[in-house]
Amino acid sequence: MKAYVTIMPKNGVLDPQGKAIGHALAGLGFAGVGEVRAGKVIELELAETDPAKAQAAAEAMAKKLLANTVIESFKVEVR
Amino acid sequence: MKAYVTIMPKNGVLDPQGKAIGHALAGLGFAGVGEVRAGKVIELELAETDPAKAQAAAEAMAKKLLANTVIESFKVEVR
Amino acid sequence: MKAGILLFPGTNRERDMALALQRVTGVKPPMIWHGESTLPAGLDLVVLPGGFSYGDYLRCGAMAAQSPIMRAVAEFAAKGGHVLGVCNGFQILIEAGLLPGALLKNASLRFLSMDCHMKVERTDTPFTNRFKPGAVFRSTMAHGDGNYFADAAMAARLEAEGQVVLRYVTPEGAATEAANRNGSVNNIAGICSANRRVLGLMPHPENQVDPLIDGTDGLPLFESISASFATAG
Amino acid sequence: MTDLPIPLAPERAKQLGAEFGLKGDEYDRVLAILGRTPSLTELGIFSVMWSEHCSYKSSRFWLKQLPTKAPWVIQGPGENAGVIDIGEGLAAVFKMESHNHPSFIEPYQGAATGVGGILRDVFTMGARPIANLNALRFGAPDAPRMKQIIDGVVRGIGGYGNCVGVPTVGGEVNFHPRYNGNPLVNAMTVGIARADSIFYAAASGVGNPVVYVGSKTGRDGIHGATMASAEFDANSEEKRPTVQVGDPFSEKLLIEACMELMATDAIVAIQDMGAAGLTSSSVEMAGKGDMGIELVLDNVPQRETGMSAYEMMLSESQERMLMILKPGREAVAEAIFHKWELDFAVIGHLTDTGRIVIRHKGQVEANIELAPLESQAPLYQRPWVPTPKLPVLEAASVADPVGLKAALLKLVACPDLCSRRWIWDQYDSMVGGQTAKRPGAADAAVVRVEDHKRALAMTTDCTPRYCLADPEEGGKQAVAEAWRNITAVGGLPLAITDNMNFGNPEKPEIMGQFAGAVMGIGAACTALDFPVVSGNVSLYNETEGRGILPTPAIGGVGVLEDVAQAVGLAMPEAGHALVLVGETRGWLGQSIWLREIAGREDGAPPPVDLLAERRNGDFVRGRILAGTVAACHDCADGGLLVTVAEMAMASGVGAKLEGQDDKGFWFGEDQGRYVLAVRDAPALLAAAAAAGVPARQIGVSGGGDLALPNGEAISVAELSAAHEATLPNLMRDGA
Ligand SMILES: Nc1ncnc2c1ncn2[C@@H]1O[C@H](COP(=O)(O)OP(=O)(O)O)[C@@H](O)[C@H]1O
Ligand SMILES: [Mg+2]
Repeated sequence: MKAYVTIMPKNGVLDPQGKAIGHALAGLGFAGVGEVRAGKVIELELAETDPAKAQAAAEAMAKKLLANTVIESFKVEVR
Repeated sequence: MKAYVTIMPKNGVLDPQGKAIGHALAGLGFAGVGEVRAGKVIELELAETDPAKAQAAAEAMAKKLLANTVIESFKVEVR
Repeated sequence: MKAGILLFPGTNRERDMALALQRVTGVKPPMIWHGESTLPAGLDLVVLPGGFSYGDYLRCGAMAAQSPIMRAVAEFAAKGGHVLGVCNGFQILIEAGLLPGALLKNASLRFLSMDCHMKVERTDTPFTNRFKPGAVFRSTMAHGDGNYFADAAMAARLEAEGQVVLRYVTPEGAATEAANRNGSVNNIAGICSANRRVLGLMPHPENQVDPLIDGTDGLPLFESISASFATAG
Repeated sequence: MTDLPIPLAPERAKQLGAEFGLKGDEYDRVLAILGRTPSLTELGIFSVMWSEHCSYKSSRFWLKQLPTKAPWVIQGPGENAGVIDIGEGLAAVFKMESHNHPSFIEPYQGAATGVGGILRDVFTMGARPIANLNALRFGAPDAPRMKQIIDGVVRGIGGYGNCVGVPTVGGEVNFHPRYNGNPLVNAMTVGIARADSIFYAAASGVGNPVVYVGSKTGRDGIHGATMASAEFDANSEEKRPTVQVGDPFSEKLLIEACMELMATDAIVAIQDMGAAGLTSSSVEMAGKGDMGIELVLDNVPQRETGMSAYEMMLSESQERMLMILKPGREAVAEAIFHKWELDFAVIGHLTDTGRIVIRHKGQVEANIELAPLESQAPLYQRPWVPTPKLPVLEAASVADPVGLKAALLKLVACPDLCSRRWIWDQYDSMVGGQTAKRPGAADAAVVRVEDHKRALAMTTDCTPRYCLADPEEGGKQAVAEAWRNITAVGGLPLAITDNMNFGNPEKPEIMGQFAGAVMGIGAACTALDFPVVSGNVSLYNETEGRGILPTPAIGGVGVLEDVAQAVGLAMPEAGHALVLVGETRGWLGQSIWLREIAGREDGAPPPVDLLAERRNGDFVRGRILAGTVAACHDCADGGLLVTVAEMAMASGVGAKLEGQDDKGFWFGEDQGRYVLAVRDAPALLAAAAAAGVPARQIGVSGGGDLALPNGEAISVAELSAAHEATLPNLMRDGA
């Protein structure tokens, strides 16, 4: 099955990339865009077939490697 | 409302980052991890309150700037 | 000859480029701000120098490609104007659709700052006519996203149409995997447009124009440019 | 003075003061200065201004002893960076600063923001940054998390420097288990300004506007007091990380905008917001100018909602500056900052009250007299004990287990001596188009001044194992080595910046290390005419309750009148004589050979004879400037044979060596020595004899091998392979 790990800068942590994108969108004339935040998504193909176990495995991977939990938060979805 | 633009490398496009992550996960002893793909997610705070319009606006932004459709595909979710 | 250098927020090799052009033309070219919507009249050449436009955030060159000035550059190129993009400038040209393909993260996922050698695949372009056919020259690269990508069909077309101008090679001229540090398709370091008037490359020949700094291996590229426009006045 | 803030409850204030790090008597002094209980914001201001970091309370007494003057010093310690005259109306502006703790917590961002901070210290003085260097100390490579830390720090330094477009041209790296839990990241920036247009921090002009520029303020890095502050913010949803994230893109814009504004006459004073952000910048600017200052925090550009005065005053958000403008110049400045897409806000004005007054939401949040805040800042003369001297290790008392060749092969591959290419390959060292000697090419980096012939030579140096064994000799050695490295490229050494990294100063042994290092640095600076013009102190660097190795990192800057005179260290083609300048006693105590080959870390470190140092160096520089030297390399870590091997590996050209078959001669780390490659050895030897400088020929360049005096030979290719493999192998899976 597939696990999707979405990693975002933690609340309150500066997101220079999101800031620059927001700026560029405004420059391109897109109105009504408020805060923009830029994150990552990692799609994992897992051999595991049990959703709960897959979820746990992906969470372990996120904690260990995929996310930098000092400045990023993550969430895992299994499909 | 919020729009989430998820951007992934197209099939057939080299994904050095995904490949390196897969490698590193295996090195860390995570078993049963098949293909790994690394993409981006951009979270947009939109003033628009109509979901269909918000969806259309975010799609326009993705086409114009957020994704490079030569190498990336994207999808938009509005919540 | 009259050249102009584009300046985007985050551009950082504009002074290097100006010095290299000055060396062959005797004058420092003007800087053109990204927010302008027209190019100065009478330009022979527009140069997009290296740097980190918009911090390289999102995708290298993506935001700069949307600048007002890039519409003018597209028109300029469409009318047969000459355009040179180096490093981030190359990335911007690609994002703006003025050159084909894409530049992905280096295969090692690391920034690569080091010497490289390039083979000049054709000398009948306005940028390479002062190189000897088949010449190999040393330059430096400094980029995180220089891994040139084109799918198989497009790569074949570029090769067939002679749009591959520069290729990473060993100092002896072999296009080996080891010489291809960033992982580019077919060791591609630089490509030109179908009319050969738009050139993009990742390395920095503008840093090899002064015998007291890092040698003059890159000088023929600038001499070519100056020679190409010598008759144009 | 009418407006007073709402004080905290006395008990609460005292308790919070302690949490913020104010000692009991320090807190009493706060009460005495205010004549009342402080408000939260006031308590925050006192605690950061009186922190070790801002007040130098443990180190000030000692730092005052350093020599800081010379005819070419334009600005010594006390401003954002030091300034020296380098001729032709130009000035070099430079400083080094530590980001040790943040780099341990979050290596990438910690190192990146370290680079950002030191860049601001330099361009705030009106100088365009032209070079970055970095002095790094890591733990044992196999220590927990260490690869990740190395990887993150190197990426962070590159990520920031590459993006702002300032070449990273040099630095140094050591590995030692004593840095396992406390790596050191010291970043140095060198900039160039016109000597007659340096900008300073001292505010002047009652009524002049106080202007905030750069990025918005968030709750980044609010000092250890974040937890406590959370109690005052009922809405705070999650514990805020205190990590600051760098935005090199904004920094680049800030550099360009400041340079553009500095070309006008709008600025009265300018100061970056570094440690303790708005607090230290406003307090220092007003304090230095004997002015008062009034700020209205409602006008501060804010990234987050609901920020309190306390949070805004203590935020360490990056990429921000504070300026005092001439009256009426706000519009000019605003236009420039808006062109560069940066925030610009008038947030207050100067007063004649000698006080700092902070207003927020119609309320006074702080009202403090500035003079006592500075003059009554704590100053400690902490007890110290001198470091006991170690006995001199007689070379003859140590057996040579392996011989020259095997030892050399092992040494060139050991972490402290292996190639740093893996690191500098990630740093753009060429941007700017003026780098004449990049990493690996020479003992000091050489960067030409744009549109001039003249060039700067720059280096960072320190040998912590010497400093541990004998802080005073170690301090001397660090300065001497910086001086020597500049000399070895042909540069005239002019001044240094220092970054004093030590353990807990409350321990008398650690304070003894600090005192010893300062004395050694001072002696060397005086003897070599190499004054200290800026610096930084980082204390409380501890690994599992044990201090790091004492690490007074020295950043040296020198000048070459013509970049064409610079020489590198690469072995020239066949037929050059190799001449050793300086005296060799075969000093093995604290040498790398002793540690790596004999497995011992002991003995007294090599002493530095400052008179010989100067005599030898002046002689070598003279020969280089006379154009008679093809290559020059100083003898440092690893000794003479490693020096020659490094020259050979840099070009691939070997050498045939002569002399005794003796470990002490070839691996001893005697100081004040250089290897010169010259065409005319007799002329060099004669000149040396005339100058009273010891010199002897030790070989001839040529071939693809190093032919050793004991008959062994080793190919340069084999040496290079070993030398180059270590870091890539170590970091292979560190990505
Ligand atoms: N070890 C030192 N030797 C000499 N001067 C020092 C030393 N440490 C700090 N200084 C000087 O003290 C002043 C304040 O330093 P610091 O607080 O680190 O500056 P900043 O406010 O820019 O961070 C600077 O002028 C600095 O050069
Ligand atoms: Mg400062």
